[in-house]
Amino acid sequence: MSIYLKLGATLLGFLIVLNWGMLMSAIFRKIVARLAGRHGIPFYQPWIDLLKNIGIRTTLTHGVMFYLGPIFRFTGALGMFLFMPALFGSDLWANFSFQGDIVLILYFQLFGMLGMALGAGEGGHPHSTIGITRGLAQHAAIELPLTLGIIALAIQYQTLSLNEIIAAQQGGMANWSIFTNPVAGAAILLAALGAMGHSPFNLVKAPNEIPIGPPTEYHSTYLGVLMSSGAVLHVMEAALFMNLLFGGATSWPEFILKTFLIYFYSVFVGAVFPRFRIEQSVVWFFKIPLALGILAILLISF
Amino acid sequence: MKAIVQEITEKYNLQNAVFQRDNMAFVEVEKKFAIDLVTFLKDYHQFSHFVMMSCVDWIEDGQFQLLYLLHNPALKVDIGIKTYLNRTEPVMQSAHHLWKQIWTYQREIKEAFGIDFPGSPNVDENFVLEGWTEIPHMRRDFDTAAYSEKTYFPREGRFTHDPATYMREKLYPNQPVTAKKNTNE
Amino acid sequence: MVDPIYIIAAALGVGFAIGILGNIGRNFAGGLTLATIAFMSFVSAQWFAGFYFGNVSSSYIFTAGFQPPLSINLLMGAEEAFLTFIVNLLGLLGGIYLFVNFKRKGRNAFVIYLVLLMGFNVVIMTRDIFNLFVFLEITSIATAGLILIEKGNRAVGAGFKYLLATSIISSMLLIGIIFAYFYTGTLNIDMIIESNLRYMVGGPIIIFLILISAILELKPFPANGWGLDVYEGAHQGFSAIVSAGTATASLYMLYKLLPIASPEWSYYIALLGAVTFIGANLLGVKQRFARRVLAYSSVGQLGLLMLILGLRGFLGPNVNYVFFGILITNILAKTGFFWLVGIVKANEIKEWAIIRRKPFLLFLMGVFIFALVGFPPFPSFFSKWTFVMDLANHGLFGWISVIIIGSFLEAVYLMRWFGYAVKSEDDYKFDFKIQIHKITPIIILTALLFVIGYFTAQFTETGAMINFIPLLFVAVLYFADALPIWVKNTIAILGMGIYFYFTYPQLDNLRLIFEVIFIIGGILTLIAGYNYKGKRQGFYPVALLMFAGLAAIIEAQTTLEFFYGWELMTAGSYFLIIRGKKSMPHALSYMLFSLGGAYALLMAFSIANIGVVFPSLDILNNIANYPVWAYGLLLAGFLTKTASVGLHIWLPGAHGEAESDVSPMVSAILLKAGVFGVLLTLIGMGQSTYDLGTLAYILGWVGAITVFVGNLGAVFQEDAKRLLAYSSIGQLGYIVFAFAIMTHLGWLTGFTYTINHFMYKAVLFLTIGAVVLRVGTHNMYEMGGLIKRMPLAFIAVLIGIIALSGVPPLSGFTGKWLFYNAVIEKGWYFQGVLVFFSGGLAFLYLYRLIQTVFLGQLKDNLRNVKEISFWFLIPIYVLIIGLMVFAAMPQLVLQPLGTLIANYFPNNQLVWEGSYAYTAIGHWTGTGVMISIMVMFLGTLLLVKLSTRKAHKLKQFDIVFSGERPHRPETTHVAHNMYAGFYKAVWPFTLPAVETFWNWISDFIHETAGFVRRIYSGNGQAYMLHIVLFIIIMFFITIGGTI
Amino acid sequence: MNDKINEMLQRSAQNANQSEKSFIRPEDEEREVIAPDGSTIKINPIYDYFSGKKPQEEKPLNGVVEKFLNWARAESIWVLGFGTGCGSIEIPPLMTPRFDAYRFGVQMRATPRQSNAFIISGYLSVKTLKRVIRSYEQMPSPKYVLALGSCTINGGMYYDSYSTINRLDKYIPVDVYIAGCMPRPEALLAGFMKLKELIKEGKAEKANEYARNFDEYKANQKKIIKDWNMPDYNW
Repeated sequence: MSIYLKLGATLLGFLIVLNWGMLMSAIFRKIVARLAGRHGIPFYQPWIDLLKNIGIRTTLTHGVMFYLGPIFRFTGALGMFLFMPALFGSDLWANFSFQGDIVLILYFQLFGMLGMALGAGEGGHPHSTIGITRGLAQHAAIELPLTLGIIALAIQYQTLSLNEIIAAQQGGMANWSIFTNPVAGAAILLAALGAMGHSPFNLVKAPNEIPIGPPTEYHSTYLGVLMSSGAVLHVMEAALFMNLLFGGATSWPEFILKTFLIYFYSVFVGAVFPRFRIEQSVVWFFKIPLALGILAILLISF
Repeated sequence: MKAIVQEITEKYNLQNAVFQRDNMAFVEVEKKFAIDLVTFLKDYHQFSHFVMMSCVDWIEDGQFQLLYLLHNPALKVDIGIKTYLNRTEPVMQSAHHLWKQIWTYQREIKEAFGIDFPGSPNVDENFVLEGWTEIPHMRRDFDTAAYSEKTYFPREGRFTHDPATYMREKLYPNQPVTAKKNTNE
Repeated sequence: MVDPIYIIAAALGVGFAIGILGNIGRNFAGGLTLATIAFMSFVSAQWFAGFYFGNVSSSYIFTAGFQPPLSINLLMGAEEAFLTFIVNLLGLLGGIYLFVNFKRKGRNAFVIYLVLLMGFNVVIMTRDIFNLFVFLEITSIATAGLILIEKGNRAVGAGFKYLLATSIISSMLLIGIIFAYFYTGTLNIDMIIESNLRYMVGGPIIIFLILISAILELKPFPANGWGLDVYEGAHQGFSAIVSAGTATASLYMLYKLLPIASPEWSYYIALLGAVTFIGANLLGVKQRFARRVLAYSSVGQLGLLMLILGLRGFLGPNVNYVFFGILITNILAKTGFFWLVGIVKANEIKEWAIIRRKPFLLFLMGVFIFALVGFPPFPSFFSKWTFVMDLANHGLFGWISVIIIGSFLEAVYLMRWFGYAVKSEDDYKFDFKIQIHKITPIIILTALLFVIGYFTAQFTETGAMINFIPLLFVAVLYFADALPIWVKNTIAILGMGIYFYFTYPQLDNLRLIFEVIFIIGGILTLIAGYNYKGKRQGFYPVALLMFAGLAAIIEAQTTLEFFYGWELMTAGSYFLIIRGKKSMPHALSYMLFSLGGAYALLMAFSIANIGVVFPSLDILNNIANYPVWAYGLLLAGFLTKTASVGLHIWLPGAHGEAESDVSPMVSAILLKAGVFGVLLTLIGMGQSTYDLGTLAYILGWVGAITVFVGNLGAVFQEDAKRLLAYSSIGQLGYIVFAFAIMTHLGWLTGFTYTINHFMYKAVLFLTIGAVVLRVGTHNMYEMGGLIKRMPLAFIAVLIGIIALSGVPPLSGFTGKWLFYNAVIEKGWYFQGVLVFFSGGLAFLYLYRLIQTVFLGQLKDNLRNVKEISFWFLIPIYVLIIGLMVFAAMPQLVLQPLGTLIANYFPNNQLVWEGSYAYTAIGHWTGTGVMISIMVMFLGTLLLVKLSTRKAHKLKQFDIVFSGERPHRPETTHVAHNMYAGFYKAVWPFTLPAVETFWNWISDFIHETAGFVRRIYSGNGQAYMLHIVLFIIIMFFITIGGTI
Repeated sequence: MNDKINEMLQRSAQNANQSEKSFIRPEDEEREVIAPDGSTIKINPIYDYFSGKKPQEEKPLNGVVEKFLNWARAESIWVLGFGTGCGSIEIPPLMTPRFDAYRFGVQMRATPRQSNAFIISGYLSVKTLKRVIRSYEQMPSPKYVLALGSCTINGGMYYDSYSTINRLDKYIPVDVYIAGCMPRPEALLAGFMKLKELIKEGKAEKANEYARNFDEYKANQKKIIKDWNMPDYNW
C-alpha cells in the first residue's frame, strides 16, 4: 500500500472525525433543546457558525503567542487523532500510531492545552488566567485516577501500545476491559468525566461566572480553529476511552456509535449535577476515583 | 414613643412634632441641633437602625429639607427628624460617624442637590452620574426637558398623546363618551 | 647542632640580664627578647630539620654533668623538636604581635613573656617529674602575670581564678610527686615508668594524683570555667599564646606521663576528651562573643586531642600523623584567629560584619574557620580522615560518632560566625586599623597552614595522589582578583576548557557525562558572567574552587580523593551561595546539611575501608562489612546534596537567593554531584552480594515523595527563583527515583533526566536570573507582560517549560516515556503514580512561571526594560540547541548510554531500530514525532494565516472588561496567590513538617546548651568546687572500685 | 479599616480644596513610576495602555464569496449578552420553548469579541452609553445593532430625561429599529428576520459606515460623555 494512500486515508479520517465532532456537538445541543421542549438549532448550525467565524473581517492580535495559541490547540487535536489508531485492524486507518504508544497520547493532550493557555495568557484578560489555573489544577487531580487506571490496564495486558490493548479486547464484548477489569474501568471512566470538561467539571469555561474562561479574547478565525479543535478533541477523547475500555472500533459506524455513547455519558452526568468549585472538584478526584484506582492496581498486581 | 417625643421636644426646643401613626413621628429641629438629636436618639433611646435619609427642595421657601429616618427595633417605632437648610448656603454637618451607610446617602445628596457634607468620606465621588457639569439635577430650578432638548438630538415629529383619549379613539371609536359616567355611578 | 640547653640558658640569661640592666630602653629590651626568642626558635628549628631529614637521633641532655636520677635530664626527640619549634615560632610571632603592647606595659612584660616561653620549652623537653612541676609552676605564674598585667576587672578576675585553679592542680601534682619519689626513689620519668609503680600498693592513687593534675591542666569539661575566663580576660595576643603554647605543653606533659599509668587510663582520657569535645562545642553554639566562641573552640579541640591520646593504641603508626596534624591546625588557626580578634575589635560575633571593610582580613578569617572545621587542603582534614579510617578498622564507630557530632557542633557556631561576617548588615560606627606588626604574624600563620596542609597530604600514599594544580589555579585567580572582570572570566573559562581538553580522554563514559555537565556546563554559565561590570571581587576564586572540587570528584581514584573533592566543592559552593543578597541563613543551613552529609559519607567510607589496604574508590563496590549501614550512610550523605525530602529545606533559600548566574551553577550543575554520588553508591550496591533491595526500595519512595514535595512546594511560591529551586528538588527526586529502580530502563531514565535537567534548569535559571537582573525583583507578581519587552527570554522559558513538563516533542517527553516503561516493568506502581501526579503539578508551577512573568499585563515600571543581556542569551541558546537536538534525535545519546548501562544491567534493554525505540511493552520515536508535530503545526499556521486578514495589533488594556476598562496593570494581572482554590484542596500536604522537625532539633540543641551553660556562673569559688568535684568523681570512676 | 477611612477622609479633604471639579478619576490621572534602572516613566492611563487607532473600513469580498459568507452570517447571529434598559427582560424569553430563537441561528455570547449583534434594549442612559460604545467597538466587524423600543428611536417616555439619550443612531449606527414600548419577543424575532434579510442583501454594512463617519459619531458621543476616560476607539 502506497504511503500516499495512507496519508490520504489519514486526512480523510481526520475530516470524518472533525465533521462527526461538529455533528456531535449539534446533536448534543439538539438533545438539550428537546429536553427543554424547544425545537433547537438546525443540525448544521456548527458548520454555519464555523463559516461565519472564518468570515469575520476583523482580526485582532495581542501578540505572537496569542496568535499561535489556537494553532497549538489545533495541532494538539490533530496529534490526538494522528497518534491514535482510528480503526483497529486496518492498515489504512492506523494513522501514525506507530510513532508512539499511549504515553505519547496522554502527554500530547497537554500540548494543545499548554499552547492555548499561553495564548490566552498573552491576551491579558484576568478571566483567561483564572480559567486556566482552574483547568491545570483539575487536570493534575484527574491525572491521579487516570494514570492508576491506565497502569492497571498496562499491567493487565503487559503493553503500553494502544494497538495491542485493543487487540487484546477483540472477540466479543466479554473481552472488553470494562468487563475484564471493571475497577480500573470505573476509575478511568470517572476520570473521563473530568477530562471531558462537562458539568460538574466545567469550571474552566464556567459560563456566567468567568465568561468563557480562557478563550474570552478569541474571535473570528481563532474561534473557528478553537471550535474545530474542540470538536476533534471531544471525539478523540471519547475514542481514547473507547480504545482503552470498550474494545476499540473496527469500522467507522462502530467508531461513531461508541464515541457517541461515551460522549453522551459525560453529557448526561453533566445534565444532572451542578458545577463544582475548584477545591471541591480536586478533592472529589482524591476520593472515590483515587480509591478505585488504587484498588485496581492492588487487584491486578497481587 | 410619646414620652420620647416629649423629652426631645423639651430638650431640643422642637417647633413641630407630628404623629403620623402611633409608632411613627416626625419632628422638626433646627439645623444646628439636628445631628445632636440623631446622636441622642441613637445613644439614649436605642434608635439603632438608620432607615434612610432624604432631601426635598422647597424652592418656594428657599429651603432644602433633610430628613433622617430612624428606627428603634426594641420598641418597633420610627422617628423622622426634619431640618431645614438655606438654599443659598447648602452645607450640613456630616453624620458619617454614626452609621457607615450615611456615607452613601450623603454622597447621593451631594450629587443630586449639591448639599455639601464636609468631612464625609468619598462625598465628592460620582454617585450615579458620570461627568455632570450642570447644576445638580434634582434641584427644582434645573429644567430637565430643556436640558434634554439641548443635549440629546430630539427627533423631529415626536408628539405625545393623552393615553386615555388616544386609546378610546383607537380601540373603541364607536363607544359613546357617556360610558364614562356609567362607570362613575 | 646547637645544644638545646642553650634554649633555656639563653632565655634565663636574657631574662636576668634585662632585670639586672635596669634602665635600658624598652625598645632595646623588646628587641633583645625577640632576638632571644628567634635564637630559641632557631635551635629547635635546627633540631626539627635534623629529624625531618633523618640525620640526627634523639638525644638526652644532662644538666650539671650527672646521670639521672642524680640530675635533671632533658630529651630532644622528634616530637620535642617539633613542638618546641612550633611553640618558639609562635612565641616569636606573638612577640612581634604583642611588641607594642608589652612596650607600653614596661620591660617586665618582656621578661615574663620570655620566662613563659622557656617554661613551655622545658615542660616539653624535661624528663624529670619534679622539674616538670617546677616549670609548670613557672608557666602558671608567668601566665597569671601576663593576664594580670592587663587593666580592668575582667583581667584581674580571670588571673585570680587562674592562680587559684593552678595552685589546686599543682598541689595535687606535688603530693603525687612526693609519694612517687617515696615509692620509687627516683624523680626521673623514665625510671618511674620502669619501676612499675602501678603494681605497688597505693601506686594507683599516686598515678591518679599525677594524671588528674595533668588532665586538669587541659581544662576538661566541665571543670574548665577558670580556663575559659583566661581566654576572655587576657589580651587577645596573649590568649593566643595561652591557647597554643599552654595547650601544647600540657598535652605533651600528659603524653609523657601516660606510660606511668595502666592502659585503662587511656580509656578514661579518651572518655574525658569526648565529653570535653562535645560539651565545649555544644556550649559554643550558644555563645555570642567572639573570644568566648574561640575559647570554647580551643577547649573543644583540646578535648579532641585528649581523645586522640586516649585512643592512640588503635592508631598504630599513624598516631603522630593524626595527633600533630590536628594539633598544628588548631594551634595555627586558633592563634591566628585570636590575633585577628585583636585587630578587628568586634566583641559580638554579629558585629563582625565590619571585617568586610578589609576583604583580605575576611579571607584570613575564612581560612581559619575552614581550617578549624576541617576542610581541605588544611592538615586537620587529612588527620581526621586517617583518624576515622583507623578507628573504623577497629570497629570503634561510637568514637567516630563522637568525633562527628563534636565537629558538627563546632561547625555550627563557626559557620554562623562566618555568615555574620560575610553577610550581616554593616552599620556599626566603630572602625579598626590594620597594623603591620599585627598582620604580618597572621599572614605567616596562614601561609604555614597551606604549606603544612600540602605536606600533610604528601605524607600518606593516597593523599599524595591528590591533584593540587586546580587549587593552585584558584590561588592564582585569588591573587589576580584586582583585574577587571572580563580578564578573569576569560582566564577562568580558558582554564576550565584546557582542563577539560586534557582530562576527557581519560574518562569512561559514565564519568564523561558528568564531566560534561560539570565543566562544559560551568563554562556556559561562566559566559553569563561577562554581563557583570566592575571587578566582582571574590567570585572567581570560589566559583573555580567549586569546579575544582567537582572535577576532583570525577577524577577521584580513591575515597580520600573523592572526599577531598567533595569538601572543596562544598566550600566553593558555600561561598558562591553566600554571595546572594539575603543568603546568610540559607548559606548556613546549606553548609550544615552539607557537613552533615559529608560526615555521613566519612562514616560510610570508613566502614568501606575496613580491612582494605589501598582505599581506591572501588572499595564501595560490594562493601562486606555492615553493607546496609554503609550504603545507607552513603545514600544519606549524597541525598543531602540532591536535596531529597527531609534534607531539602536548605535548597529553596540557597538557590533562590543566590546571584543570577550562580543559581544555574548550583542548581543545574552542583546538584548533579549528588546524583553522581548516588549513582556510584548504586553501582556499588548492584555488585553487592547482599540483598540490598529494601534499601533501593526505600530510596525509591524517598525519591517519589521528594518529587511530590518539591513540585507541590513550587506551586505555591511567589518568588520566581524559589519556584525554580523547589522545582529542582522535585526534578532531583525524579532522578533519584529513576536510579533507585535499578533496572536498565530505570537507569536510562535517570540519565535522561540528569542530562535534561541540566539543560532546561540551566536555561530556566539563567533566563529568570537575567530577567531578575533587569526588573530588580524576584516576585513574579511584580512582573508580567514581559514577552513584549524580552521575546528571546520568553522563547527560552517557553522551550524550558515545555521540556520540563514532558510535553512532546521536546526532550522532557523522552524521560516521561522511559519512566512509564521503567515503572511498569519494575512494578513500582504506587511510587510511579505519585511521581506522575506530581508531573501534573509541574504544569501548575510552570504555567505560573511563564504566565505571571511573561504574559498577562506589563507593569508600569517595566515599560522600558530591555531584552535580557546578550551574555546570558549565549549560554541559554547554546543549551536550547542542545535540548532540541536531544529531543529530535534521542538515539544519539540514549544508544551509547544503553551500552554503558548494559555493563551493569544487561537485561531488558531499550531496543533501537533506526529512530524507533522499543521496550518490552511500549514503543516511540523521537524523530518521527518531532517531524509530525512540526508539519502539523506549520500546516495549521499556514491555513490560519491564509484565512485571516491582516491582524490589528492590540495593546495591553485592549481587552473586553465587561464594558469597563482596566485601570491598573497590577489589578488586572492575575498573579498573586494564583492557585488559591487549589490550595484549599491540598493545604494539608503543604504544611512544613520537615522544617518543623529540623527547627525542633535545632531548638533542642540550643536549649540543652543554654541549660548546661548555667554551670559557668563566673564565680571563682564555684569553679574551684567544680575542680574538686571533678577530682572526686574521677577518683571514683578510675580507681574507686578497686580499693 | 481605620487606615482606609483616614485615606478616604484625606482624599475628600483634598477634593474639597479643589475649586473646580475634575472629571478624571484619580486612577486615570497621569502618573510617574520609577523603572528598575532608576529612570522615571510618565504614563497617561487614558491613552498609553490602548492601541486607540481609528477604525478602517473593512471592504467586503467580491461577488459570490461574500454572498455565501453573508448567508452564513445571517444564519448565525451571535448576540452580545448586554441588557441596557428595561427591554432586556424581553430577551431571555427568546431562548425559551415558546419563542426559541435558536431555530433561527440566534445565540447569546458572553463576550463582545465573539458576538456580532448588539441589542440595545430600551432606554439608554449616558452612563450606559459609554459602556455600549466600548462594547460595540470591541465587537469584530461585520456587526449589527438592533435598537429595541421607542426609547432608542426618539427617547420614548424618557424623552425629557436629563440622563437618557433620545436618538441612538446619533451615537452608533443602527441596522434595525424595533418599535414599541415594550416590543414583545415576537417583535424582536421579526427584527431578527429583518436583519437577516438585510445581511443577505448585503445592506448590513453599518460597521463600515461607523468607520466612515467616525469623527461625527465620536463628536456626538463626546458631547454628552463629559468624563471621557477611554481611547477614541476601543479595539
